[in-house]
Amino acid sequence: REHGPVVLAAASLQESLTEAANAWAAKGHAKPVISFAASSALARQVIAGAPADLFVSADEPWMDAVAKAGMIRAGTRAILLGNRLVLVAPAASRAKLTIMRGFPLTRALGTRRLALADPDAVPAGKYAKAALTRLGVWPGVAAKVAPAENVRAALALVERGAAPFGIVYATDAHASKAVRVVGTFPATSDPPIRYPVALLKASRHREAAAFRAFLFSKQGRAIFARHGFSAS
Amino acid sequence: MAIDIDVEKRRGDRVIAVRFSAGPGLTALFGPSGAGKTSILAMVAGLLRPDRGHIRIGERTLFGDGIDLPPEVRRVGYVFQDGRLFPHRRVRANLTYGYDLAEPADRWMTLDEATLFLGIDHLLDRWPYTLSGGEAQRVAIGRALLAGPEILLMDEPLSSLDAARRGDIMTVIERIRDELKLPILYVSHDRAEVDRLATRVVEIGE
Amino acid sequence: MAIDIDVEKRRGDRVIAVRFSAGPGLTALFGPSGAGKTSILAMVAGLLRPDRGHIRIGERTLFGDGIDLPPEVRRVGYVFQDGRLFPHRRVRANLTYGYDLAEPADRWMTLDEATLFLGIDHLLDRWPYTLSGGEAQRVAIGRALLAGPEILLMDEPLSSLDAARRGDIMTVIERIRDELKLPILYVSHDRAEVDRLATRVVEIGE
Amino acid sequence: MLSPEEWGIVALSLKVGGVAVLATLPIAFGLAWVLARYRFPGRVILDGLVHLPLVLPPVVTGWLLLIAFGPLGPAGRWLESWFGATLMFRWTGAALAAAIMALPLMVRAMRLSIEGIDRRLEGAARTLGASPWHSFWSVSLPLALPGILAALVLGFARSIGEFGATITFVSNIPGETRTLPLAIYSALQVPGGEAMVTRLALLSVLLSLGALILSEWLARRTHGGRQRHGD
Amino acid sequence: MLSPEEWGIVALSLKVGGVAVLATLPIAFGLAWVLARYRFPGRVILDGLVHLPLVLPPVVTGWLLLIAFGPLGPAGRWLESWFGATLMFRWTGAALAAAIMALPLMVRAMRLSIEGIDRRLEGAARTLGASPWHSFWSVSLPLALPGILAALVLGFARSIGEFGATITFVSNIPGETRTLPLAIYSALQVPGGEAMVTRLALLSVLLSLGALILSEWLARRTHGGRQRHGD
Ligand SMILES: Nc1ncnc2c1ncn2[C@@H]1O[C@H](COP(=O)(O)OP(=O)(O)OP(=O)(O)O)[C@@H](O)[C@H]1O
Ligand SMILES: Nc1ncnc2c1ncn2[C@@H]1O[C@H](COP(=O)(O)OP(=O)(O)OP(=O)(O)O)[C@@H](O)[C@H]1O
Ligand SMILES: [Mg+2]
Ligand SMILES: [Mg+2]
Repeated sequence: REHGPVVLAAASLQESLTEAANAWAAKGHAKPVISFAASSALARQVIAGAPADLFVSADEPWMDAVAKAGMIRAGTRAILLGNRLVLVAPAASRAKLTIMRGFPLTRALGTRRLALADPDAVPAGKYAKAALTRLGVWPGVAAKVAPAENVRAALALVERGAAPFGIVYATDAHASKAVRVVGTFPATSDPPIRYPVALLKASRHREAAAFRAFLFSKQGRAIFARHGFSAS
Repeated sequence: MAIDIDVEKRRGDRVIAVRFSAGPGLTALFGPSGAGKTSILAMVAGLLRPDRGHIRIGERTLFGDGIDLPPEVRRVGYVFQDGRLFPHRRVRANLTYGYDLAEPADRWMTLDEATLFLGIDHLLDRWPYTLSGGEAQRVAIGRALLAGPEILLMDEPLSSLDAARRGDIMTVIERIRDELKLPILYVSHDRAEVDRLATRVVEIGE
Repeated sequence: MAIDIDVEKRRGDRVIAVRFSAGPGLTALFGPSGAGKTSILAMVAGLLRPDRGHIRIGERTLFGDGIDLPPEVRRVGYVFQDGRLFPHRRVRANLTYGYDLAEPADRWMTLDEATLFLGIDHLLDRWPYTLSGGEAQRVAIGRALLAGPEILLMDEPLSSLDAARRGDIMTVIERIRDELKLPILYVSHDRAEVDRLATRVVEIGE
Repeated sequence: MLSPEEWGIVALSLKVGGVAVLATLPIAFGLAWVLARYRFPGRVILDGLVHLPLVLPPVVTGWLLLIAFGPLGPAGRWLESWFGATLMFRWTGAALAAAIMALPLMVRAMRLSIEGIDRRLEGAARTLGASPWHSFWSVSLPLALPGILAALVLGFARSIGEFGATITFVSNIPGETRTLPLAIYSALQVPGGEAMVTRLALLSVLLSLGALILSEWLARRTHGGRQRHGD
Repeated sequence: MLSPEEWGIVALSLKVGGVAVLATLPIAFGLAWVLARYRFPGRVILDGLVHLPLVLPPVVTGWLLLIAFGPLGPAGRWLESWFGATLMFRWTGAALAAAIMALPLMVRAMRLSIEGIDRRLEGAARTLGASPWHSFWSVSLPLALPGILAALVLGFARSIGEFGATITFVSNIPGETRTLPLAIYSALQVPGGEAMVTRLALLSVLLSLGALILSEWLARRTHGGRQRHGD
């Protein structure tokens, strides 16, 4: 039994990409084998010479690292998706905040903490830090963050009431019943939140390029849109 | 002090049953290997629970009539057949273990006296595993005596000792028997020992 | 077969030094507790390395002149002072341990013979920890004999046995000594035993 | 050689690991004792519970801790209302996570040693006048020392390496919960962070090597009497 | 009760854990033996190396494995050219990661038991005609059995829970490297996946409870002779 191309994908794509793969398989193709993990772990595997076909990273720096290691097939790198950041609070919270320059997040936190993915390391955290910096809020908040292992862990901290606020992807907030979206960060963030994709040098699967193309197709984009991702 | 023992105990597929009373002095338990001598001492010491019966020493009931005193209040000085020195304590600490726990008034021998007649003063700083068979046996005797017991249980205490040493220790046992008037239960297969020490002999049958 | 021993060994702060030759028969090692009797047996068995000297049995050099045979080829049957039964094997498996390892031609006793004169046939399925002192001692004797050794080392082998059992086993030791002509090194403090069994007595001094 | 920040991380790791192991020691010993000495209904369940943190992925353990000790959790509310204490985002929470992860290793090591104790020695102590309690302290406990030392080493090493439960439960707060493994994780997430990872990993190794040497030294200091000899 | 996919995950976890523990057993025993019995220069270093996977965050261990056993790593290339074998993205790689993470626990447990062996019994075996080798098999090894059983349980439980090193080294490939903890991780990534997480975590617990019961049964079957009695 033949299997489909091997896809290494950022964990935050788990539901959407699985659905896309199923749709692709429904068209009579062999079902792609997808491994979801942190972009950093996947990128390191690619750099170590892993026999994979496609890499979808949650941010550009790791795709850059893979490219620099010469592991990407020329001309196949492209932006697959975009995402938005949102400020969330526990579902029971009554907090009201409008996200804008200098908005009083620090005061709203009081002595408590802001949950986000590790701002020095994890893509979602880095984006959050950049967004807050641009809004001039970061200096006040910096000492009050609770850096989590990944977005999901940050979300869990809010869900469990351990943190009164958190910053996560819109896609995550979208799917959780235990949190409430307080506000959405402007789409024009810098750096933009983008998921790059590329075919890998090690790719041997004949349908790898076709699956990549399917992700960019109308059907593919519709699936991602349904999960709250924005087209890039 | 009188000893009054009437116990029954199942071990494996056989039952050990004995019954005897004895006045003060040294009672030798005599019987073939496997007859149950060690089991009886263990029951008197409180390390083995009789299935039924009673054990009385003088006025005190150690076992029976709903009583089952824990070993530490029975005040028995037990010299085990297999030594059982504490491997993690040096000879000195083995000897003083029971001594330190006893009420000062209950002690009737000092460390110096014990090491002297047992000939173990040069061994005080040694670990038990470095002792020869006879040396370990003497330390075990000393440890039991130093705890200031009211009754002595001795399970072949002199088996690996040379005649001279044996004589010395027997003299001490005689003194304990006659001057301190401690009852002694004594297991030995050595005719000479039993003839010299025993006030009476109890046969433990197969 | 003749025994020729001349060894020296430091143990702690004292030195054990002996030197004796003996013809065939039973050589009793006699000496006070701590004199070094067990150490000598251990050196003959190959469990303790002499600091210098030699050990010869008949034509074979076990130690010395650059030779130091490992214990398993020395063919000694060692009855330890402290039993040392294998706790993880039942009595039967303890007895057959050396028997199964010996060349069939080297064996000179069967399991049935051994259990019969030692009176341990009812113990074959027991675990060692359930044995009484004397029972364990008899199993240890049986284990050593069944390995078909060329020399016996016996460290107070009869110390916890009653007179009857002792007599039986001494009869067998005499047969081994006289019929099989095995040299025997024998440690005992019992005058009667030594008088009856010993071809000669070697004094191990303090 | 080390930056002040790195010193801080090392000190925090030592504090978290040390407190975790020392606080767990008596509890783990108690569990080991009960599992080694008593047969009772539910014994396998207790044994299974002790092994749980080993079997579950650490993140799940951290998640369970969050559910129990978070501000909405029962244990968390109880701590808050009775002691005004919270473990959330505190080094004490990191120590709790490390302690729970180290528990199964510590219990097993001590249990092995307790099962190896010759109980006849406890009987001997009793005939010499020792209460069960005194016999425990003067005989059983010292005889179980090899297992206790092994438990200390294993537990400390495990604490020094604990990552998943900690970051999930108390997140990665510099100076409060960012122990060595969390700092390593952060460095590992950044392209090109390998040099930093190596540096911090070496620090971890040195810490635990120190603990190892200390334990060997302690074992040697006390081993005299326990030595088994070949005659 | 379980979906075919869940069965697949359980079977894979059992395979990975079982192979990891059984393959590691002799190596771990050898290390335990050497550490318990011999004093040599570099002994502490060896001991430290054995503890390494415990001390380092699992992710770092996984990363080191990736560097060494990846297709471009020295060990990986050697395996490839000599055996045509690769561990990348394979269950064998997951087993390697689990084995390495279980190693320190297994070595310690067995070492404790080996240190507890009464060596005079080995001497007795030799005088009865046993070569060192035979004495090892017939005396030392059976006497170390409690430690070996403990090592099996600890190692298996650790393997069943291993996450960080595995996902870092061999990724999260369904049917090949997605063991229970990785499946749990995947479920945790999905908001509202808690029910699935609970389900999978329960499966983990059941597996290790099974191993626990099996080991207790084995211990009871063989413990007769080792029992220490209170007289
Ligand atoms: N756990 C047990 N299972 C079966 N039998 C046992 C157990 N413990 C002891 N026995 C048996 O009980 C009997 C009495 O043992 P005990 O140690 O009291 O004998 P003893 O008279 O002291 O013998 P010895 O003079 O040989 O030391 C022995 O036959 C022994 O085998
Ligand atoms: N490791 C050691 N350190 C110090 N002294 C030791 C050590 N091992 C043995 N000895 C001493 O060596 C001497 C000889 O011991 P050995 O066991 O050979 O005596 P033995 O003649 O068999 O005595 P016994 O008749 O009491 O069994 C003893 O005094 C003993 O204390
Ligand atoms: Mg007896
Ligand atoms: Mg001796």
